Amino acid sequence: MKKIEAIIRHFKLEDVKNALTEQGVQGMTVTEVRGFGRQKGHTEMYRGAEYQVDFVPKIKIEVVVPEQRLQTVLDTIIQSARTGEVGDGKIFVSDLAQSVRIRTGELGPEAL
Amino acid sequence: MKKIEAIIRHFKLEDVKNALTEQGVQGMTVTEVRGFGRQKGHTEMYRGAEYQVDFVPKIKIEVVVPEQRLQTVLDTIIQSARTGEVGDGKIFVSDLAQSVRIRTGELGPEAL
Amino acid sequence: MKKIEAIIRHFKLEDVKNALTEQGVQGMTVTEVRGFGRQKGHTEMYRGAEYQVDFVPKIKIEVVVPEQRLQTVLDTIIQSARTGEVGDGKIFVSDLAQSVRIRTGELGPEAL
Amino acid sequence: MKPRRRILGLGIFLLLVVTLSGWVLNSSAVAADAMAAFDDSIAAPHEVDIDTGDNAWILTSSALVLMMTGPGLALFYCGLVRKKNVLSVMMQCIFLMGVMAVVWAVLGYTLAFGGEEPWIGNLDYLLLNGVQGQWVEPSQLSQVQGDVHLIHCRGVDAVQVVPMAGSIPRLTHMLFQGMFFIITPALICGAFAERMKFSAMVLFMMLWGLLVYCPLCHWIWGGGCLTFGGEGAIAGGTLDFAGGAVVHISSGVSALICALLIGKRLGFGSEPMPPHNMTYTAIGAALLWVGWFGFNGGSALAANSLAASAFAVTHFGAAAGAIAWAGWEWILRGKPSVLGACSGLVAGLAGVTATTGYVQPIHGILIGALCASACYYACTVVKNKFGYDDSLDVFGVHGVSGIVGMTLVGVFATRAVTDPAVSGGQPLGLIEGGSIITGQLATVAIASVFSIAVTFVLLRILDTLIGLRVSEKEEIEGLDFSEHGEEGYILL
Amino acid sequence: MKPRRRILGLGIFLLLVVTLSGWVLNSSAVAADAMAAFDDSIAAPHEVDIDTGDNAWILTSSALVLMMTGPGLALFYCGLVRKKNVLSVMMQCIFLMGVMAVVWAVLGYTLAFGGEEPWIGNLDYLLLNGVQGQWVEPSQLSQVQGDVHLIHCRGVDAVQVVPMAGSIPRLTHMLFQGMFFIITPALICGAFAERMKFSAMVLFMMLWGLLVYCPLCHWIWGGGCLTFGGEGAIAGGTLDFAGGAVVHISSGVSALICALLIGKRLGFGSEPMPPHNMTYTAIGAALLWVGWFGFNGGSALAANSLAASAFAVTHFGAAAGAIAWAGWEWILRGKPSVLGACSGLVAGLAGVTATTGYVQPIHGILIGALCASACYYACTVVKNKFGYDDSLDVFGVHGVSGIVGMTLVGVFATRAVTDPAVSGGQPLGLIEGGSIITGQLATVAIASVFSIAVTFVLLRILDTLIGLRVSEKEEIEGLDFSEHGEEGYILL
Amino acid sequence: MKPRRRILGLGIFLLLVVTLSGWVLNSSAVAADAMAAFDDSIAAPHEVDIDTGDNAWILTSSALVLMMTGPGLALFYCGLVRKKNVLSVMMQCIFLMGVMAVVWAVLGYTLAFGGEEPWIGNLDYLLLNGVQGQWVEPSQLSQVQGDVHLIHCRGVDAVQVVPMAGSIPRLTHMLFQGMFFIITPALICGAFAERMKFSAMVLFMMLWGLLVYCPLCHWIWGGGCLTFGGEGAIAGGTLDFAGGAVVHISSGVSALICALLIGKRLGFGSEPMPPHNMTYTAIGAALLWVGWFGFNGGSALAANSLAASAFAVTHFGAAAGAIAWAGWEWILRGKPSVLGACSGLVAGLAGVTATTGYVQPIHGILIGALCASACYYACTVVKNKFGYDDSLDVFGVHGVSGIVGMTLVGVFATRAVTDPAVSGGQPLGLIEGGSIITGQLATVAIASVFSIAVTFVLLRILDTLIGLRVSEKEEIEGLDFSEHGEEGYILL
Ligand SMILES: Nc1ncnc2c1ncn2[C@@H]1O[C@H](COP(=O)(O)OP(=O)(O)O)[C@@H](O)[C@H]1O
Ligand SMILES: Nc1ncnc2c1ncn2[C@@H]1O[C@H](COP(=O)(O)OP(=O)(O)O)[C@@H](O)[C@H]1O
Ligand SMILES: Nc1ncnc2c1ncn2[C@@H]1O[C@H](COP(=O)(O)OP(=O)(O)O)[C@@H](O)[C@H]1O
Repeated sequence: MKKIEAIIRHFKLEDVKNALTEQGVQGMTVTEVRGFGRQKGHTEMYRGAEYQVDFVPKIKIEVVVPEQRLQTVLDTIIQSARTGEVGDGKIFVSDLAQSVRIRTGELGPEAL
Repeated sequence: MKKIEAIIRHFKLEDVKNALTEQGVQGMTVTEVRGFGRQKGHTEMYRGAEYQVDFVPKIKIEVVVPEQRLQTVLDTIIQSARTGEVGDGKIFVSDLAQSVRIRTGELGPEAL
Repeated sequence: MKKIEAIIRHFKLEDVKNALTEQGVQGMTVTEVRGFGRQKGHTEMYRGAEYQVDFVPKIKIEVVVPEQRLQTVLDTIIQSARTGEVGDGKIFVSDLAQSVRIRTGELGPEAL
Repeated sequence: MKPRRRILGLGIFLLLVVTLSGWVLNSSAVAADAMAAFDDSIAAPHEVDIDTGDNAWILTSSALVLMMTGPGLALFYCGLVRKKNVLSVMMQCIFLMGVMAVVWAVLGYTLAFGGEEPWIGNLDYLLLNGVQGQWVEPSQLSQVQGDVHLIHCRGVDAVQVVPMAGSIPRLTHMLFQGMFFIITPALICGAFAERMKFSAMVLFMMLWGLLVYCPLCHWIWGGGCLTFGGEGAIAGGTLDFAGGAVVHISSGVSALICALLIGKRLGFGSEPMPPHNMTYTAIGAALLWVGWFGFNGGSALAANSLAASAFAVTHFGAAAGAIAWAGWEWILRGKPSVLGACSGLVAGLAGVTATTGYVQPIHGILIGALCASACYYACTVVKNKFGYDDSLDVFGVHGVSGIVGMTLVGVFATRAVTDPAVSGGQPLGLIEGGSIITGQLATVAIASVFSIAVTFVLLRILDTLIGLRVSEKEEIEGLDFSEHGEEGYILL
Repeated sequence: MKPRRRILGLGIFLLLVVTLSGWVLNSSAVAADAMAAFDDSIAAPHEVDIDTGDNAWILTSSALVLMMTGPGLALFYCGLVRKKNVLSVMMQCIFLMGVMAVVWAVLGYTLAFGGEEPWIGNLDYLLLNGVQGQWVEPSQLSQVQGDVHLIHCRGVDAVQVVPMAGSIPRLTHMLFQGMFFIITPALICGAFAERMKFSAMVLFMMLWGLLVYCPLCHWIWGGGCLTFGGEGAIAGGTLDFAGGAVVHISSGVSALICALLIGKRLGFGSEPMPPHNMTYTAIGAALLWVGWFGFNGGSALAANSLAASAFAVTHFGAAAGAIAWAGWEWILRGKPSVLGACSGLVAGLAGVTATTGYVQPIHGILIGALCASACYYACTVVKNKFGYDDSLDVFGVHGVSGIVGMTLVGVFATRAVTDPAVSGGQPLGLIEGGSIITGQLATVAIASVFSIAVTFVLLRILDTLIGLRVSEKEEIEGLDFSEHGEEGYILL
Repeated sequence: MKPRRRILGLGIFLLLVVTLSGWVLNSSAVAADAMAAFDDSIAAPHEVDIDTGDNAWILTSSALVLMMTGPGLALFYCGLVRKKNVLSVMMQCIFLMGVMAVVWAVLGYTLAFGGEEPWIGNLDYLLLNGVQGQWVEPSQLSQVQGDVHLIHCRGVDAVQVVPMAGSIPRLTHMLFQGMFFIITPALICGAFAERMKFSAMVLFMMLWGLLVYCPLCHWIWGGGCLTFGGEGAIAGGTLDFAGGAVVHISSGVSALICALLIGKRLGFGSEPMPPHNMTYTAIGAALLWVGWFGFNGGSALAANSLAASAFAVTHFGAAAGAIAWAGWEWILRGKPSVLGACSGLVAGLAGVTATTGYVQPIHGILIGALCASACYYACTVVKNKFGYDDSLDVFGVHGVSGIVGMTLVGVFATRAVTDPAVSGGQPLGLIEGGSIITGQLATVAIASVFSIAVTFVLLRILDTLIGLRVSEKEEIEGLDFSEHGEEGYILL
């Protein structure tokens, strides 16, 4: 199994979720994060104080998939999350040693 | 070392934390996440607008443990987080290359 | 590539970010988390009800770096996040199988 | 379950609509009847003028007292619960503003203030007849009862008749008192927060208002059996300026019964349940302080020196309460807390309520501090000892300070402040050598026992009929979603 | 784009500053001129006394009505949008409080209340001349027009002249009416929330106020062509006590045009756009209820029995509205929601507004329930059918209940309540055999058509000149940052 | 450290309790003494009537002014700090509401308004003697001093004596002025937000109130050495209608001293410290606007034309301030911000405060715009240049606009508005050829120097005794937990 972590734009969440669901992905976990990267933040001004917001709100999606579906899922995310402008985000893939479904105790791909 | 990520129900956090502490786990990190899965969300209605909430609030617990304690910890989490109904969550296990305690610079299992 | 996850103190975020930027790190992702560990929480009292807050607000920084920069980045984080008191946090390092830049589709270290 | 509930809701709602429409549409007819039934022996209506200053102040006070419930109490309470129940608490306050207002207009006001029978009001003011304005032909004018203000119309014989209560229109009196009919039940909501069924809450409050509040209000303020100095009044009657017994004891002890009968929240005692938004609680407390000026100051029913004095007692009572509670925390725990200051000011306010029109403003400081100290003890020591889950300390704050405040009237009341028409120039409190304290203690006992008894019976009946509590699953999920299908904050 | 906008802002701002300074500094001179121009035939000023009670009440009401816009409406609206636009909504309300106040002082009041021409006010009160106090030499005293109150100064011949409106200073009248000039445009903001350009909004509202609100206000309240019983009044004129047509129909139908012309929000219909903070919406609704007592009760322009009656109708209308809307949800969907209760109470309040000084308080229950039911239907069924994005249901709530309320005046209005100087002792509503309903319906039609037409033209012009909508990128980013450079909450 | 602090708190608290109880319980005795000490030469009390309209308005205004501190200022300020300090700011406001109210009743009022000595009030009103009602035997009636209202009691010779201040009870006067005694110190809290020790804050404010506010108030309003036209008044005395000097200069310049002596927040200048909740700040600003109507309008101490005029100046000053500040941002930075509009309206309000009873409402627009512009400059340019950490710009807003406003009284004041009993019919401001501006400028200087000096000494003393600042660790942790043991929001 592989764990895919995708950092995407906030307003793309619905699109990515729908695209993944269409691809048969049945579960995912989403976290609010803040990103720092090439996409610069912006400057806010409160009375006399200028203040640089370096971190941009982003969404992190975590999906665990069986090895064989990795590429499809990656492609789906890339397509549905892309706008073409700086700040579209990254996808990180790592190996997973094990997965368990708490309810049933099922292990491995069965647990997804 | 292994990194355990468990997605559990919100109101089970206290139970899981206590169970793990009893097993001698000394540290963990908790994140608010939203989950999408077999447990369906619900429908909210604001005036005329119906709106499907697909994401359910969940808690992600991250615990890093030495290899030998993996199974105990897994079992503890499964037991204390289970209700038996859809949506109890998953546990994902992955390998960890290194760990450091910032305060002391200790490495490996010592750092936990 | 390696993925570095550092759990640090809230008010150290600016310092760590600046230190990493100086080291040429171009991107990172930050999450609000709550930590449980040797650093004990505190007791709050609301009218008659005493209540133990076990979880301390922490910041999780995720940085993906090419293998060769791992040590520099680790050192930088350790230095800039350390106060020497219990609760400074941990750093966890794991292997990354792949990374993608959504905007361009670039893969591997190029994507960072 | 769902359909059952739906049907129930439907039933109640239809009942309400039908009854109301019927009544309302008939009201003109009823009015005529009522008038025809008047005693002929009364020759001409007794004309009085409206004092615009008094009317301005009581209307303003009415607005302030409504503001106490919403947003005041709604904020104070909703900040103290967990995030998943924040809306359910707000909904209780806001929906009660609606329901109790209508019940008051239809039936409540007349039960509380219709006639001066000892036990309960008559139906003279049913559906606001004899309260709202009337267009009266000259021939019928002699049948108009009570104080009225007449507005003539150039070139027309008939006249607009405005029923009066002292120097203000009776409508103003009805409105001001009606705001009390809203906040009193709303106070109780704190006892069963985070677990009571909304439908049961609504029914309970309607009945509680009619069966507990209205009688008490009638006995003490409406010329009933506890009227101070009234003929045949029990123990000589009582002085309760703005509701130490009528509002705070009644709601406080009823709240305790609710907490006991409905039971503890799941996880109470084992899980932490800290206030989810102390800023709301603090805002709410400040608004309560401001609104209470209308509550107590308006209870003079005029913008006279009594209103000013009551206003001042209120202010100093709140101030001393905040200092006292936070002060005890500072001494005993090392840190004064915001919740402490807020609880203290509310306790001070609730405590002085009974006393405001009878005691010296400077004594307000002492009374406020005493009440808040008693409440501090009740909420920290007593409550923990007995282990009941009066979730937002309605009994610990309102019940206790209502009782202490009513008692202290017997100590501090003075003819230097009290309306001479009430005091008759006689000494009142212990300090000036009076002995009204027996009446005060009797009233504390009567109000407590009566409220406890009726509340107990009501809850038992409702529990059998529809159940008082949401299911365990709904409680865990939170009432915001399970009872109202909404979420409080979507801040991500 | 940026520089263009900056220049535009600069232009508008300078224009404002220059014009104002010029005008203001000239105002003394103008005052003298104006006075010199008075007709000599008027011998001496007509002296009247100030009724302090009336003045106290109308000043209090003015404060309450301002509180309706900020924080009342600001909270009610901002809770309903998405988090990224929360400040933009607040800013619209707060900035309008500033801009409309100034426009009212300079030009609005005189257009609405200067003289009694049929179509629009004259410039007698330009820059508050003849509204604020004057220091008048004895020789010029004979030239002072209208009702005044004179304050003499010991040992000095000249006198301070206070222009009056009934028993209150004209300044008080100007202030009270000026608060309506703020909230009416602010209501419209709900229609185009989350997408309109701030600069376009400001310009639109200034023009809308002068070109839609002022004429309507003049026709109905300022002695114009819809004055009830006025000579040559269209269809006999209309009874609109506190703004069913002037405030709610005008803003409601204009809002619909805004929603149609500005277009839907990006993602409307496909993306969920749930209220981000229902607690704010509930607090706002409660504050609106409280403030509305000033809105309607103050419209009696005195602290008399009419004020009390209007206050009561308001209270019961809101109550019944909350019950009705939440009740329909309970029946049809199984759960009463907080948003339902809040929407209902606002619909009830908006609905009874027109009727408050003319109908019996007990009928307020019926009227409130009817209006809220109509609005419920409009917001759930009608809106979904047509698919326009009136984002916060300004038309569905204010437009619809304005229309229903104005119509129901024709049914329920009664001389038992109405100021006899207005009713002349004649029957008014259908129920008591009157026939004013024609005038009511005519006014509904006129106010609607007029508001639609002017709004349409204004928006078209502004769209061409500066564009109405922010860019797509800015809309996605949220208006808080893109228009104001700020963030609503930093809670991490 | 902890035990030391605990002991300290305990000490203070006990001191307070003991002193108060002693005083309060003695107060009746004192009252008798005080009366016995009266000069026999005064034959009979001077009876005046209560004007209910005036009383209604000033009571309402008192409520509004309290609302300015809580929740108004509490929200305005707490939104501007970081989340971890939100409660500490609220606590300062709410606890000051308690402490300052008690200090005012005990000692403050008499120091400010007792007698007309040039430098400080006498102790005639100590513990509210001669302010609250009295029950007086006929034989002692001749010894009652000052204006009073007598309430007789049927069949009893003794009489209830109500001390009066003009047409309102003296209690009402005391209450209204007492609300100023709360908000003025509360304003200062903005200067040292996020770092001052709570205990030091409480002690400082109590002393500041007695040693800075009371003298200033006495000099300008209490018949002291700056009374306008008073015999031997410095520079002819000053016109300060509602507190340009007494409230805004005093708090503003003291705030600057606090900021300088207490030092910058950790990380000031290097770390971003953006407002954590702009919605609170906006709500607070709107509530301040509404409450300020009571502040300024109530300062007429009657519901007369002067109240209306002051109300109007307030409204237009706020409006113009909001437009001006946001306008400058729009021009200079391309975007008008919510914080800009809110800061501007507060600056406008603070600026017009001194002028409200003396200038034409239409000039309020100009004055508000000028003050807000000056404050904009002070907060953006001046502050950055000098680099002090006046965290919430108390000096930049209140200090600056207090000074500008007091000066502009000398320009715009006119006998067309000013109470003729004050103006004596003479020209006042430069515009109408008067020359009161010298007195205005003298007062600005005196109030500034006096406040700076006393504040400086007080802080130095307190710093030595108990320390002004929390520890570094506590500051990083946030004052909510370290000082009060609580958390603002638990939204997860
Ligand atoms: N090295 C990294 N490690 C972890 N997260 C990263 C890294 N680089 C970028 N990110 C995340 O990806 C987001 C997008 O990256 P950015 O450089 O702004 O744009 P792009 O991916 O289009 O080049 C960042 O906001 C951050 O959350
Ligand atoms: N493939 C997946 N990858 C990541 N997280 C998942 C995945 N599937 C489920 N989850 C997480 O687990 C939670 C529970 O899963 P769900 O399917 O609802 O119930 P169950 O685990 O009982 O079958 C989800 O809310 C989601 O957060
Ligand atoms: N075994 C663990 N797995 C995951 N996170 C941990 C673990 N132990 C500690 N942490 C995280 O590290 C933080 C700091 O750890 P703590 O034991 O308090 O201090 P220190 O690192 O100085 O010994 C904790 O708050 C928690 O978030």
